[in-house]
Amino acid sequence: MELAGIFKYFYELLVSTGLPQVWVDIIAMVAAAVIIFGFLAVCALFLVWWERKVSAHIQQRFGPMRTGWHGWRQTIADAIKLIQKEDITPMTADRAVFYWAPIMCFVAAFAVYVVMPFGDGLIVSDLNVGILYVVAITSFTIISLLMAGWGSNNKYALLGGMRSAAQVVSYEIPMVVTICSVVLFVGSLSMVDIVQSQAQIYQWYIFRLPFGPIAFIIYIITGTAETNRTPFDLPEAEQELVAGFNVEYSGMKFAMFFLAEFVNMFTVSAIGTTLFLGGWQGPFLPSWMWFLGKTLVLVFILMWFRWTYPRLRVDQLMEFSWKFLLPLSFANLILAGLMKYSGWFNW
Amino acid sequence: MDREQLIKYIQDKFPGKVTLLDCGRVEPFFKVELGFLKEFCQAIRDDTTLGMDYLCNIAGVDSGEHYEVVYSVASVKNKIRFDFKIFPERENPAIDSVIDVWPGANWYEREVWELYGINITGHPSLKRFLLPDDWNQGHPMRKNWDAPDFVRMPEN
Amino acid sequence: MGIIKKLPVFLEKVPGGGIVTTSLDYIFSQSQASSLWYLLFGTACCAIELMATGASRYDFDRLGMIFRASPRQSDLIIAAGTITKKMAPRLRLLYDQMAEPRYVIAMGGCTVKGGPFYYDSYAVEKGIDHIVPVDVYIPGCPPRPESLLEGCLTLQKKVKRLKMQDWS
Amino acid sequence: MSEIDKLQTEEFVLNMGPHHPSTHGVCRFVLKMEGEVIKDVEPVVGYLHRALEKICENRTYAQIIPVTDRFEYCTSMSCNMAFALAVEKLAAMEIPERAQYLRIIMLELNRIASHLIWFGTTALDLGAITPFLYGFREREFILDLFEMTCGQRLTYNYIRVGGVARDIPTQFVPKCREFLNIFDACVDDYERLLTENVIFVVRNKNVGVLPPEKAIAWGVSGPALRASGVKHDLRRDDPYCIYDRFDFEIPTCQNGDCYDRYIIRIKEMRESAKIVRQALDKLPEGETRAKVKMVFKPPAGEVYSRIENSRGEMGMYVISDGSTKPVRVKMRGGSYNQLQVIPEITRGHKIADLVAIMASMDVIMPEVDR
Repeated sequence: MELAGIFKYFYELLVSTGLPQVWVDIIAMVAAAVIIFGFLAVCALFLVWWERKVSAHIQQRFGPMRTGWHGWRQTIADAIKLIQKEDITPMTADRAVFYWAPIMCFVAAFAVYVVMPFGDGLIVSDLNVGILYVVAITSFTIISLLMAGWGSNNKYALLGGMRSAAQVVSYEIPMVVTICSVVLFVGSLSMVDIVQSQAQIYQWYIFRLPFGPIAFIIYIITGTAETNRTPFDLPEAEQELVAGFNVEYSGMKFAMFFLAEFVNMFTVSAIGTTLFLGGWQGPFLPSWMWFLGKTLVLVFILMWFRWTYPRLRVDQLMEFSWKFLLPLSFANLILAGLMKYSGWFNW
Repeated sequence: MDREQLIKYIQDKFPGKVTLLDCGRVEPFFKVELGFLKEFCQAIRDDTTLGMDYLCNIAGVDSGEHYEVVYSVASVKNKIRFDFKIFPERENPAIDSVIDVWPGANWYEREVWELYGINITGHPSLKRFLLPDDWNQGHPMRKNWDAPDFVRMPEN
Repeated sequence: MGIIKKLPVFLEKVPGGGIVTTSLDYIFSQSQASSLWYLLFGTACCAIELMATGASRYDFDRLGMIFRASPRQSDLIIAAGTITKKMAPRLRLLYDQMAEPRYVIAMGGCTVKGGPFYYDSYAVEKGIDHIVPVDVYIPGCPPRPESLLEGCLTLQKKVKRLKMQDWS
Repeated sequence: MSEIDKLQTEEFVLNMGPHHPSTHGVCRFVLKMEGEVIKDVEPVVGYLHRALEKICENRTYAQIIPVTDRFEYCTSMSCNMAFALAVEKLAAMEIPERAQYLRIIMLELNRIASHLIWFGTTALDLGAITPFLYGFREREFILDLFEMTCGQRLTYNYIRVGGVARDIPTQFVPKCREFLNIFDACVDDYERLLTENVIFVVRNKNVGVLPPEKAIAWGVSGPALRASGVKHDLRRDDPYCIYDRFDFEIPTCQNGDCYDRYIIRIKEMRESAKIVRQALDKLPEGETRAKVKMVFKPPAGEVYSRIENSRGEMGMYVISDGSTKPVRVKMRGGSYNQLQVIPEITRGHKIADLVAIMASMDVIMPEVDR
């Protein structure tokens, strides 16, 4: 069962009604936005629940048990509760900045999915600058964190915001350089092209690049740093900065940050799947299942990190990025270029 | 060095200034003259036979009639321990600070100052310590202290 | 907050609106009750029992209760441990910073009535109900994790009875 | 004058606490910072000042034992012990053999329980949440043992003047052995989680270095002092109870940084288990409490007695005037001096290091505030 066929059928049904093309496009776009939003909302809720269960079982507990079977309704209850909570804006806060920060975070987290290849033909828009767009949009999250830190007019929040800015400046670079090494091999920025160039398992870039596994590990590390998760969760380090940038947020605004964090985690895993693990490519099962399966495995690895490792200190984080990851990723890029040029590994 | 030797050593070293008190079965207690405190502490710390480099405790005492401040000192190196007391005056009690000798005395002295009202001359920061910042009910560890909302345990 | 509070008043006038109101009440109060995030607020002995209750054997997470470090995001203060006169204004401040709806559990004898420090202590606040409104009292010094869980279940019962009109 | 010169810089004062996740209770730090770097720290204490000493002045000796429980609730047994020991010294009491051994078993089990709390909170403060739950998992075993002995999980009121409150139940010894058998493997587990974890090591090595001379001068004791390389343990140097009959090591380290303090405590847990095992082997039969009169009046006198608690030297200074109530009880806890020395060793570090140092010192606030 390929979902792409179903969507195509509905699209053709829409065209056959004889509406002008502009209206067809608009309706299709809105429908796509709604579907993606719905999918991601459900996905984020599921991931929150899953994270709680994973953490619980790592720690020899059960996690949520009393709201539904093994607590499946737990995050829904949390979401409904957060909607009901009073929405506090501190008196000294910079109101506009404080108000827009979570919205921006939320929007940026969702906007990436325009170019996400969920399956064979399941992509909203196959931009020819796909991966560049992804890199650009994911950095938006940081601006929102900075806004939240500044707008709250709270010292802890400010420290958290500043930390996140510093963190992203240092981690974006090795990430982009690593992505470049993949792009170099593909010869295209389009997400669909990237996926299609790794049709067989030996063509996956984790195996095909000269130091594929290392590139993949660099990507995962930088991805963890991008999503502000342990061991890089400095912006919201609970034990140092209470709750970091979102210390003053309550109710719905906090829920936005909270959900955006999990959407971002999914994003990072999905991009990792696309770049290194062959995206939706795979035998027997429908393509979207392969994509989801691979992504969830990566998500699980991110969760595993979180519940195992302590947190790095802020200067050590920088040191690790600039002194270790950056040279390594550049070396990887240079080697990839040499390989591509010389024609080796060109299977 | 056992108890008898220690008593003899200290009494020989500081004749007239230090007297033995009969108040402990195990460790010897001495009484030190009020003005002699800082000098005494310096001496017992720098003395090689004693080497009292470790301050265990400073406790203020209000026995009802007089104030006392008890210093418990020990030597990590020589494994000796003893206590000594000084008796500040009842009116305007004041003692010298021993922070220069043992920096760890800082908070103990602040506590004595706050709870007993014994002034510590030479202490760098005599600020509110354990009690609330807006406390204005005097020095609660004194025996005759009382306050409106202070409920005593009923005798049964 | 405002709209939701007016909603039942409006719905009452619509025929059949009562059903909507009561089901909304049910959903809202159930979700509130099963997701009581507690503030990480422990001062003394009871805090250790609070930690133990959060740990593997008793596992607060089963009830959907997780801790938040920021008062803005928590629904519940479990006042675990002695509140001294110096600490009392801070407790009030934390309570004020919390978003409605908010609840307080007084855990342990000290927070209920001063506990073992009722007599002869010049520094202990004799019961936190002088400072913040308390929903559930849990006696004990310190209460066992089971009694804390019982207290939380009692609070859940109380929350589940809540209707939209009662929201402040 | 360019734009940049006109900018003014302000001192960034951060108020950390009294309600803050990593201050272990209710300590407040006023930090003067330059960006993330701490220029000065001022601990503000007293948020848990419960006037225990004033309360003790109006209680009989038997009534004081439960009050001491609250002095340091992570190791209530030690507090009971310190006070009972002081009064026994005052009254020159003979303690039955079985009581002595039971005391040792309880003290050492309590030390393990306390170190497990420390282990959990340290990992938590550094951002690792799972070790916290592992530590508490084993702690529950010990609490079960205590509970079957005295009926409480945290405030035991078990060690009394003249012995212990009651004999242990029959299941205690087999249960305790069962626990000791699994415990070494558990400690291995903890070590696998943290000891060689790269992040944990870089967070702790060379952070908060406390040289031995400074440690002694500031009155630091216990594991923090031994981490600086001073082999000072009151169980050896000033033996109380019957610690001189047991064979155990006193671990020391050289650097005195946070990592060494971690290593020391992990080793101490193993040593404590060793002591408990020996005590269980030698446990004699007999009375568990010396004859103490209902209206207990120790002779007039003063005594300062100290024991080695899991956080350092715990001292009780008791003045008796021969009546049923003491004139003065002064409690001294190890955390008092360890919190005092934190500003000294924190200057120039980052805010995250303050959290690590605070955790490694294992400061617990009731010991400071009382």
